[in-house]
Amino acid sequence: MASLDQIFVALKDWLVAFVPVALQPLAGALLSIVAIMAVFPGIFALTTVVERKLLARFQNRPGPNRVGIPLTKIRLAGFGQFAADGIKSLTKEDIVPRNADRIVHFVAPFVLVAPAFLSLSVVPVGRNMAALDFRETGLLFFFAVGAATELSVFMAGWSSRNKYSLLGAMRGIAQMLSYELPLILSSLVVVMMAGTLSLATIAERQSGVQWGVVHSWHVFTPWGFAGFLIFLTAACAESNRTPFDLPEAESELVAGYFTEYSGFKFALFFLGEYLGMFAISGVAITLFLGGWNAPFTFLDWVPSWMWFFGKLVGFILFFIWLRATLPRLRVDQLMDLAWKFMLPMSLVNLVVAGVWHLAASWPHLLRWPLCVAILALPYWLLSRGFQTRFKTRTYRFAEESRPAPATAAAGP
Amino acid sequence: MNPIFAILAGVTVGAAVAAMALRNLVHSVLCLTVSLVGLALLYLRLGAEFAGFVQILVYVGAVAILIMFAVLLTRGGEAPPGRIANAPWSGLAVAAAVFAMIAWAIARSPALRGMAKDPAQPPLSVKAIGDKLTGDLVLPLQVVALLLTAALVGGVVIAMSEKETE
Amino acid sequence: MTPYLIVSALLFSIGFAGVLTRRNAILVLVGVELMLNAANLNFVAFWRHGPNPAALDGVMFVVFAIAVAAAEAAVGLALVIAIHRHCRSGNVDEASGMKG
Amino acid sequence: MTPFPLITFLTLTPVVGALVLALAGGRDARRSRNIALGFSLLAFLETAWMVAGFDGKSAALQFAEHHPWIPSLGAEYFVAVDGLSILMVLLSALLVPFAIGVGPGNVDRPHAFHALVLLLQAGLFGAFTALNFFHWFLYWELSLVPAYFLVKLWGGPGRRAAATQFFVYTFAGSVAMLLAMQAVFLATGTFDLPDLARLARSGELARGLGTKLHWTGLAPEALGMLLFAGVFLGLAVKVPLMPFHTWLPGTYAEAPTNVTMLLTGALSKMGIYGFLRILAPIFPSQLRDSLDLLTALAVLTVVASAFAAFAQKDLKRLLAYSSINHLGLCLLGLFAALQPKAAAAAHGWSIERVAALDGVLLQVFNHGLTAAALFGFVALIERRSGGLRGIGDFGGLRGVAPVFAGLMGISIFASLGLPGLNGFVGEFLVFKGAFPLAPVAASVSALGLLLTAIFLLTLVQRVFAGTLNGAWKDFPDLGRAELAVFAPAVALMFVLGVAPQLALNLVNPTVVALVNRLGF
Amino acid sequence: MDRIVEHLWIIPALPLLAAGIIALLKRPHRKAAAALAIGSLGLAFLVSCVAFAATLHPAAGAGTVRLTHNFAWFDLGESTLRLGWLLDPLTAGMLVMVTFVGSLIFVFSVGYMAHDPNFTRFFGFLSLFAAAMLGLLVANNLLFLFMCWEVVGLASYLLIGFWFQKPEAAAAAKKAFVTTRIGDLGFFLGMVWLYHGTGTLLFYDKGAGCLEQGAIASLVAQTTLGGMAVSTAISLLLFCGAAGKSGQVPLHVWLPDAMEGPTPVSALIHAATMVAAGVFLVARVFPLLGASAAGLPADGHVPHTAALAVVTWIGAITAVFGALVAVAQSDIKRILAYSTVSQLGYMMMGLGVGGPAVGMFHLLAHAFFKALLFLGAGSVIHGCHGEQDIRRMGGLRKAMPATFATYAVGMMALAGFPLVFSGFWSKDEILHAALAWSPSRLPFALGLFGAFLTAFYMIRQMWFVFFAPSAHPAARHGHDTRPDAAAPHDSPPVMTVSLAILAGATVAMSLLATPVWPWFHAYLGGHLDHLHVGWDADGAVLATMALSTVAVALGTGVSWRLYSRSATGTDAVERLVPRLFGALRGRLYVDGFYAATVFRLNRAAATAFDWIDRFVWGSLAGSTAWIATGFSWLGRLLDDAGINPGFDAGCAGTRGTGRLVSLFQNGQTQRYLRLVGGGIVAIVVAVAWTGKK
Repeated sequence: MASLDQIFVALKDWLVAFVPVALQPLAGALLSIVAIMAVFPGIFALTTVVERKLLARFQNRPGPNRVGIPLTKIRLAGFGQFAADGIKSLTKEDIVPRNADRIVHFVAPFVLVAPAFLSLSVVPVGRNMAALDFRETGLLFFFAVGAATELSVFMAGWSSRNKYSLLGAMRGIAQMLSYELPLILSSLVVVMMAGTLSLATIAERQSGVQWGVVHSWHVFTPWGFAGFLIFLTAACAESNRTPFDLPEAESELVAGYFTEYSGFKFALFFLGEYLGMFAISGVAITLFLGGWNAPFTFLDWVPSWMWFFGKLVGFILFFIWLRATLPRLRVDQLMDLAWKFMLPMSLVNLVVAGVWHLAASWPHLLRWPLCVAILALPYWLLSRGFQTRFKTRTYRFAEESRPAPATAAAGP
Repeated sequence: MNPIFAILAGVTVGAAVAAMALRNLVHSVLCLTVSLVGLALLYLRLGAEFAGFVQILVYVGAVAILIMFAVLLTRGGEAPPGRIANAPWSGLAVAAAVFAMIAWAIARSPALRGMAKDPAQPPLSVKAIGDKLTGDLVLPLQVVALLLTAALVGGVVIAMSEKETE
Repeated sequence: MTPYLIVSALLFSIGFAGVLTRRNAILVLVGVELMLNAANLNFVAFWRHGPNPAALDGVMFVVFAIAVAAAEAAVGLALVIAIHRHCRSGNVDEASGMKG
Repeated sequence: MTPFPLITFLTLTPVVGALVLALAGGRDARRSRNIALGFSLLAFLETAWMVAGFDGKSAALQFAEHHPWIPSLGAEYFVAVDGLSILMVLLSALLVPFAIGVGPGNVDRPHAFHALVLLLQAGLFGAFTALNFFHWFLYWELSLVPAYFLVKLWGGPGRRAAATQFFVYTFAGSVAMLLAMQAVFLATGTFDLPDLARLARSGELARGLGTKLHWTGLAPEALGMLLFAGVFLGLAVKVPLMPFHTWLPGTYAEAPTNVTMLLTGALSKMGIYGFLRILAPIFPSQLRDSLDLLTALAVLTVVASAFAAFAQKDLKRLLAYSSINHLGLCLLGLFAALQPKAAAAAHGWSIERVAALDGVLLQVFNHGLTAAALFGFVALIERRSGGLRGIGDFGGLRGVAPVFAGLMGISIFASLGLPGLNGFVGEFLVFKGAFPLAPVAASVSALGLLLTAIFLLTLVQRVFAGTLNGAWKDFPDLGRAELAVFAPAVALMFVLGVAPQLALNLVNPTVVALVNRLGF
Repeated sequence: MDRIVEHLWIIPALPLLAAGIIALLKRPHRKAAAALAIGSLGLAFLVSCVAFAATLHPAAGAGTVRLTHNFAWFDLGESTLRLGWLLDPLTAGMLVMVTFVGSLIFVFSVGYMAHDPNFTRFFGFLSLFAAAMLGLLVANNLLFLFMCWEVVGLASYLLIGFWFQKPEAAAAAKKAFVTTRIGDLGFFLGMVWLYHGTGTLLFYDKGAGCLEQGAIASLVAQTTLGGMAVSTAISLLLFCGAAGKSGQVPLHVWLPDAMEGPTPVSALIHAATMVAAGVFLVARVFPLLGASAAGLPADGHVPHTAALAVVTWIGAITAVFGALVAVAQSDIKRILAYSTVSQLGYMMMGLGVGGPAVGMFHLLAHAFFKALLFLGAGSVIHGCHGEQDIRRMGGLRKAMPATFATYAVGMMALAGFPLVFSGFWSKDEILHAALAWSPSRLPFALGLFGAFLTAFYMIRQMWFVFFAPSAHPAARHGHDTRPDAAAPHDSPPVMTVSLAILAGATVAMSLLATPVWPWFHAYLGGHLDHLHVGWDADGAVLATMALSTVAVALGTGVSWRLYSRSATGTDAVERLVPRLFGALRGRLYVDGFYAATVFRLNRAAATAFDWIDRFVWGSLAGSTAWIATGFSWLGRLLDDAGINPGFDAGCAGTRGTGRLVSLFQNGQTQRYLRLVGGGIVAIVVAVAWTGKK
């Protein structure tokens, strides 16, 4: 079974061996790039169709079911749709607004997609299968590269010279900045416990065995569980998925910061967003869900990459399910959630991890309730505030009916 | 002179020049971002992985965006009309003089000449940085934490202050 | 070593020139950022080529400098916004009076 | 690997409680009281756990936690308890629920009030367990801040002045102490209290003062005396020793009465504790040199405060002076225990020293309990009478409130040292040690015992006996809930009066070790 | 035997238990409270009798029975503080007396307090008192004795102030507690000193106790202030406590005031038992008082030590003082109170001159007849509906025959009527011993004078109460307006039975210490087996008996003659010597003297210290602030007047220059920076230039 597990690694080594030694690193890199460039866009293509079909099923309609293999009668239950979409977007007219800042407008989608690919390259998709393995700074690399997303959003929104775009960009940046804090803090817990920033090492660390047959995924600890939930929520917001899809809320902002994009550049945005989602899901899997590890020891025979991609598919389906289920949040609720709930909770979670670490020698019966209590108490307190905050809605502008004092204008 | 270094240095310096010279503020800031990314890559070349990624995370992820916001909030999104510089030549002259001075110092420095051309990559583990931060440098770390808190509060207060009175 | 220092000096001078000449306050701050980063590059370079890289001094300096620079940027920009609101201008030469 | 960090846990419990209160307390007085009570009782249970696990036969530091913190500043996180500390911790753990149970009456922002009380408790726990000066001092100050706000925000009409006076006094003392200890740190390079005691014994501290601090231009002896004075000032203000006590009557009178319970019951004990933990071990020779003066001051404290209590018309001020009097007795015992004596018959003297110090600790605990109970009763009186607490405002209350009068009477008799109640054994042991060691001082101080009896009985006479003041016809007796608060305290007075070994067993080995270490 | 002493704690524990239970009872449970109190004390009486019996048969050749049982109380460093129980004739006799008299008084109280709303609490306090008193008796440790001693004081405080609504009662209670506490301070210090000196507070501990040979010898050997032996100093300090408790001059002032309490309390505590505790204490530590360089006082021989001399003199003075003041009092209880003071003086004198047996026998005898007298007085007061002034009584002989009869027995015992009254024999022993006291004969003379006075004032009292023409003024002042209840009436049987038993005991006691059969001496001295009936005393005994009989007869005759012929209204003695009588009625102005000196001094000190506290210490802090403020004011003044104008002138000149310079200061930051940059370059160039050379 080990051979199947390492089949891609072996394949790469075999291929690299054909080139001269001097060029082997370059060739290896190229091979990895090719693999990433092939696999994830492929998943993206399938995801678009699956999403459309699933959303349709959620809404009791059939969804795309016509396009199959061209020129044949094979329909593949509509799974050819992605090809049609792709061809359409490539051939559509590329419209650039007259006032737009052309260069920035042009660069923005690439600034989004390139980091997405880069961040995918550090995710270990299987045992010994990370394209880039920063032994020291893998996770840091992921977050650093992810920071470019905000820049591209800004560039897209600003360069379009369109107020919907700009508003969408502002919202998007505010949201991403706000949720980046809980995101990083919740993953910091794992770094603390694993003692490394290398994603591959973190994944390896979770191959231990506890309770007899279960692999020691981080999610099976109080801090891991809480961290996972926080990370998941923040990841949802970072990738602008429902219920956090305000930046591109169609009903309010047309399509947010990429309102003015069409054709291939629009497709690139689409691709970038989905790749970002894959990347962040991959990191979530690596950090909390055991990476490429099987859940149970008796399932170890399944190849590691299959576990990873299986989990990734699970994540994708989960996100689609969320999108079909949850309504969108209001902006103030969104910010409140980030700053007044998730940030404190992730800080508390850091404390919990510390306690867990210091209490390593205690019996589980003491360690677990203690950590759960430390988490549950702030959870209860913080969420209590929310229940009231979510209920009432005040319109501030409606109250400001009194005229501004006349002296304000006379001021210096 | 390594070609990769040359390219990186060129991009960095060029982007910096552009950042200081362009009329449109947003373009300036974008160029600044490019320059800072270039610097980060230079750090990587020097083997300071951690510093490089932190540079990108903080500068690209936060400072650049922050400056962008400031630009938009001060209605600097459009290219300003009219003069963009005050007495440019005297300023440039002073800056050039400073550069000349530093370059002269670098060129004349006997200490630099004695240094190894390309020493072995020193080990830089994040763990070591962490140990350092929570060991010897824990006080500076806490001071910085305090500073950041103060900056946070101060920033909010300064930016909010006049709203109350208006 | 020397090329890095020269790049650093260049960046510093460019930033300095911007600080000295640009009218817009934000660009003055951008210039300051450039100068800070030039110093950081020096630190990293000296750490790499210095006598005792295991001590990590240069890198620690950079880490702290980045943190301080972030704080500086936040406060500086808040100041710019306040000045803008006050003077209806983001230009440094128009904010020359000491009285509000 | 690491044993359960009980002390840290204990110190954090009230902090968590304060946070919970701040977030969830709301303005519902009942709920915030219940939450605070719950957390303080939890802390009490933890203390009980600690006491149960404490090895009373050993003088060693137990439950120790030792972690490096800021090495460059000599700061380490070092907490542990020995007999000395555990008694104080127990006292704090007892008094805070007691004070919360008595309650502040109707106050606004009850959640903030109780949160501050809990923070105060955290400071107490911390200060009584810390063994590194650095965070000992942090806790010492930490307990000062909530106290200040409690006085300032919820106090009586003169609260502003009282709070400021309290703060300025204690803070000035603290600053003096901090500066002195900084100098000690410069001389020795450590803040670790047991280490410092060891260095002081071996004479290294004195040498360090000579070599490392010669730039001050002071002779090591003068410098040592100066540093001693600084630390002494900080502690003397806290206890307080006359003439550093003027903040006390005003503060005690103006503070919300259940906060006064804590001020007198627990906070003042930090001073005594500091004398035993810091001053005596680190500055033994300086202490010995100035012992005559200090003993005289202690005697002055005992006698003058008793006389001053006589002249008070305000119940709280009266009890405040009574507190000074009792703490003066503690200091008398403490100074007497340090009296140098001829080496001949050293064993005989060490028995007296042990007796005096045991007595001091017992007196500290008992006074904490008794004075807190008395102030608690005054709080009830105040609440029932709408704020009146003049000694002449009442009369004949025993007729309408016999249970109240009975329990408060028991507390008063405990306070004036009636055998069978807790106060006596401590006083007896203090005098047993002090009389042979410092006969004149002890004899003069005995006058204080008499005066205490007189003014406390005057209180009983004026408030409870005599013809019933018509205004208090409907003065309610103790309710069921109040009885539930006070009955345990009064019961404890009996228990400790009959079985003082319950407390003494905790401290005995520590005291013996302390006396041996002081090396007379 | 050891069994008995090991379980001696049962005796105090029984009433203590009763007190505890009664404290938890509610007010209406009157019967339960009384039953508990009387039952527990009765049981304690039975146990005491068992203990007493155990002391009657000493082991052959062992001398006095002295059983001890010691146990640890708490550890004190490396030493241990031990308490213990002690059973010897002294204890046993007192135990029987206290439980017996106490039980009778408890029974009496049921009747006397029947109408009091706080009946339950009264019995609670009484039981507490009994427990503490018995504990004091069985203690084999001075510390435990002291503890019980203080609790006894507390019970006394509570009972004096039982009618706390009366301001006088509350004040008297406080006075009693505080005055005795003054003495107790001495006791306390003496105890602490003794502890230090001997390392133990156990009286008897198989040779290691503080009253045993080794300890006392070392105390005698050391000297302290003024060359006094440590043992003497400690003795005197301990005697302070005894003097306070037993109302010796000058600490007697509280005892007459204590009569504000209910009469059974006066009988039990302030006549029979508690006040005698001081005497008991002196008897207990007699080895210490009597210790001299020659060693412990041998049995039967009383040494002449300084401590005992003090005891003797204080006792003699007190005896006469009390009797003198009693002559002029008109409150029935107050007369008895001063009489008690006087008799306590006799006891002390007896201890000083004759040793424990002499003093203690008077104590026991006095306990019975004084309890009898007080209960009789209580009965009179009860019958007169609360009237206490003897001048408003009269003719009660007919209205209250039972009370009269028993009261007469008590009176004759107190006055020392010969032969069948215990008081005669006990007082006679004291006088006899005083006659033999070599240092001085004055105590004997004082004692004799006291005997005369005693007979005088008791006859005076009897005459006023029982014989004088009755106007029944009580009817006018009575609380009860019903015509049949208004007249004085005899008390219910529950009270008179107690009186009768006590009267019987008083007479019976007289048999125990006659020169013919000195059983009590033998008992205390531990040689009961040598006891036989027979006359082996010297002639001095007979002479003393004759002298005291003469004194008593004289007192009786003079008093009867004076009063039976005088009209009611004014006092016969008052008419004879009004100034002297005034002084005596004013209690020789001792209270006034204290009020003018001690109290005023105290008040003045309090005011002074409070003033110092508020203004001196307080203003030290304030003045520091003031000085700081003052300096700042001064500084400001200087600034305004001197410095500023000069500066202004200077500034005007500078301003011109400044205006020039300020051309550079145009607020343009960038221009500043250029100057800075240019400046740095210039400096570097300059440095490099000069450095090269």
